[in-house]
Amino acid sequence: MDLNKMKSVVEGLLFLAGDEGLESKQIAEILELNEARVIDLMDEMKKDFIQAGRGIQIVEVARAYQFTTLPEHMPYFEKMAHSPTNSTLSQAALETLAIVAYRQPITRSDIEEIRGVKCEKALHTLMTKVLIKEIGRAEGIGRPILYGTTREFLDYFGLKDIGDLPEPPVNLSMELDELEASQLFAKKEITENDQTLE
Amino acid sequence: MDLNKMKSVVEGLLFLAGDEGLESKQIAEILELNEARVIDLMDEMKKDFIQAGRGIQIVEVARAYQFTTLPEHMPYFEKMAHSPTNSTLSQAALETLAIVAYRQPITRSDIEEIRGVKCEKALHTLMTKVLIKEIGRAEGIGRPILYGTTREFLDYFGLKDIGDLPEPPVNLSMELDELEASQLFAKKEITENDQTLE
Amino acid sequence: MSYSIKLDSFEGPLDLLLHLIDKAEVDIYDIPIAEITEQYLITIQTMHELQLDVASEFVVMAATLLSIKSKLLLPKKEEQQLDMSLYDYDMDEMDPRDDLVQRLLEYKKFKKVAEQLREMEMGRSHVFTRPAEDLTPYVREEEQPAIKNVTLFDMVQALENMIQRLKTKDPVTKVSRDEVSIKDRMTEIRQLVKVGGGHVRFSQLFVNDVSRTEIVTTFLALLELMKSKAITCVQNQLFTDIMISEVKGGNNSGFE
Repeated sequence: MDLNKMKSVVEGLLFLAGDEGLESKQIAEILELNEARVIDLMDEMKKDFIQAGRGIQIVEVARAYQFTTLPEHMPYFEKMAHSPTNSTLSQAALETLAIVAYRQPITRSDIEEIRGVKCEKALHTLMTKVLIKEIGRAEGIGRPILYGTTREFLDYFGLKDIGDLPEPPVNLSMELDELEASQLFAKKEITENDQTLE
Repeated sequence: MDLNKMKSVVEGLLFLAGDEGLESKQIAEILELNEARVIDLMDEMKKDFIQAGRGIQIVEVARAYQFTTLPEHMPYFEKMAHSPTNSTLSQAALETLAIVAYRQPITRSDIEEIRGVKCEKALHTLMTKVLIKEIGRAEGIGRPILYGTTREFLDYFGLKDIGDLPEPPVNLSMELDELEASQLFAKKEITENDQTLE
Repeated sequence: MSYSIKLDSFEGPLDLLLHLIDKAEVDIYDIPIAEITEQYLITIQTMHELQLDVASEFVVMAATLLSIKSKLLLPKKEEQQLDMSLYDYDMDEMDPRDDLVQRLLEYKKFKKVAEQLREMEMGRSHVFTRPAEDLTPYVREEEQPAIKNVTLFDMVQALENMIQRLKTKDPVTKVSRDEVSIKDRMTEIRQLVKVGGGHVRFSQLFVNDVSRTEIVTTFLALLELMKSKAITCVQNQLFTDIMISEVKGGNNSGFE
C-alpha cells in the first residue's frame, strides 16, 4: 500500500470512528503496519490537514486519534444548530425521548443504562423544549429525579394519551429487554471475574 | 469569505451533519450565499476530493449532501462500521419495491396484479425496513392502503431524489431488434476498421 | 424438456413464463401458446412431483394458458359470434394472447428495474457514513428553537437505530465489586414477596437508584428462585411490569 492510499484509508477510518477515535495500535492492526510507523504517519497527516486548510483536524484524546471541527468555525456551527430547517431534534435527543416515552417514569441513570452513554445534554434539551419534565422522585438513596413526558409532548405528536403511542415497528420492548439483559450478562461476567480475582 | 475558507467551513458542516447530510439550501443559509453558488461550490468540492485522493467523498442522497467512505476501502472498514445497507433484499422484496417506487401511490392488489403473485410478506419486509410506508387510502370499497417510498428508500439506494431512479426500459419488445442493430453496428465498425487497416 | 431449470427460483407464474419464452427464443408478441403451455404444464408437474409447494397462482396461470389455447383453436367466425353479444365489434380482432403479453411486458419491465436497483444496493453497501453529531452544544441557552419536522415515527426509528447500534457494539467493560450476594438477595426477595401477600412487582424490587451490580444480583437471584420453583414470574403484556408470585406448596427454602 502506498503512502497516499494509507492516508486515504486512515481518513476513512477516523471519519467512521467518530469521537471514540482510534488508537495507533488499532490503526496499525487494520493497516498491517507497525505502530511506530503509524505514529509517524499520523504526525504527517496532522500537518497535511493544517497545510491544506482542511475543515477538520486530527487531535489526540486519551491516546486515541480523532477528527474534530475547527474552533474558529464555531459561529457557523451555531448557525447550523439554529437553522430553522435544522430545528429538529438530534438523534441523541430523539433516542432519549423515545426511552422516556416508553419507559416513564424513569431516572437518568436508567436511561443511560439503556443508551450506554451519558444523556445529561439530551435531557436538558428535551426539558428546554418542554417535551419531558420531572414527574417525581424515586425512593431510596439520593432520591433521583424521575422523568416523564409532558402534555406538550402529546400535543406535538397529536396523541390523545400516552397509551396512544405506536407499537414500535420491530418488537422494540423485547429488543430493549434483550439489550439490557445482554449488558447485564456482560456485567455479570465481569463481576464473576472480579470474584475469582479476589 | 474566500473560497478556501468556504470549503473548509463546508467540510466541518458536513462532518457534523453525518448521515443526515445538509441540503444546499441549508448550506446557503449558513454561509449566507445564494443556493446556486452553493451547488457550484459543492460540485467543485466533489472534484477536489477526488483529485486530492481523499479518503471520504461527497455524495448527494435524498437531496442532501453527505460524506461517505470510498467503496474501494470497504475491506478496511468491515470490522468497525455499520453500513447503511447491511443486508440485501430478497428478489421478491426488490421486485415489489421497484413497482412501488415507479407506481406510487399504489395498492397491494395492484402490485400483486403486476407481479402475478401475493406480496404480503414482501410488503411487510419493506415496511419493517422503512423502505416503503402507507401514504394514504385509495377511494372505493375497502379503501385499500396506498404505499409509497420513504426517505430511507433514497438513502438505501443512494438516490438524490425519486426522479433519480433509473429510467425504466421503454419498449422491451424492441430489445431483440436493438440487439440485432447493435450487432450490426459492431459488425460495421469492424468492417470499417478492416478497411482502414487495408 | 431439453433443459433443466431451478424450480424454486421463480418469483411467480409470470417469471416462469418469461423464462420459458426466453429459452424458446420466441417473440413475446407472438407466443406459440401450444408449445409454451405444454412446457409450463410440464414444469408445474415436475414441481408437484418434487413435492414443492405449487402456489395457487401457478395453477391459475395454467388455467389462463389453457383458456387462451382453446380460444385460439376456435374457428374465427364462431368466436366472433360468441363475442358479439359481449363486446363491441372492434373487439373482434383482439388476439386472446394480448392481455397476457401486456402483463408479461409490464412484469418484465419491473424485473429489469429490480436488477438495476440490485446493483445500486450493492454499490451503496460498499460505503459507510457516520451518525450526525448532536448539535446541542452549539445551541445558545437563551434561544432554544422550537422543534419542527419531528414525527412519532422519527422517535421510534431513533430507538430502533440505537438498538442496532448497541447490538453491534461490545459492551464497555468496567470492573466493580459485588456488594450484595445472590443468596442475600434471594432472601430479600422472598421476604418482599411475603410482605406483599404472596406477590410483588418486579419494579418494586428496585426501590432506589440501584447500581448495575445490584440489578444483576437481583436478576440472578430471581432466576435462582425460579429454578428452585420457589416463585413464578408472569408478564401479561409488553411494557407491563413482571409479577413475581410465591409458589404455593413449592420449594419453601429456595436454596439448594
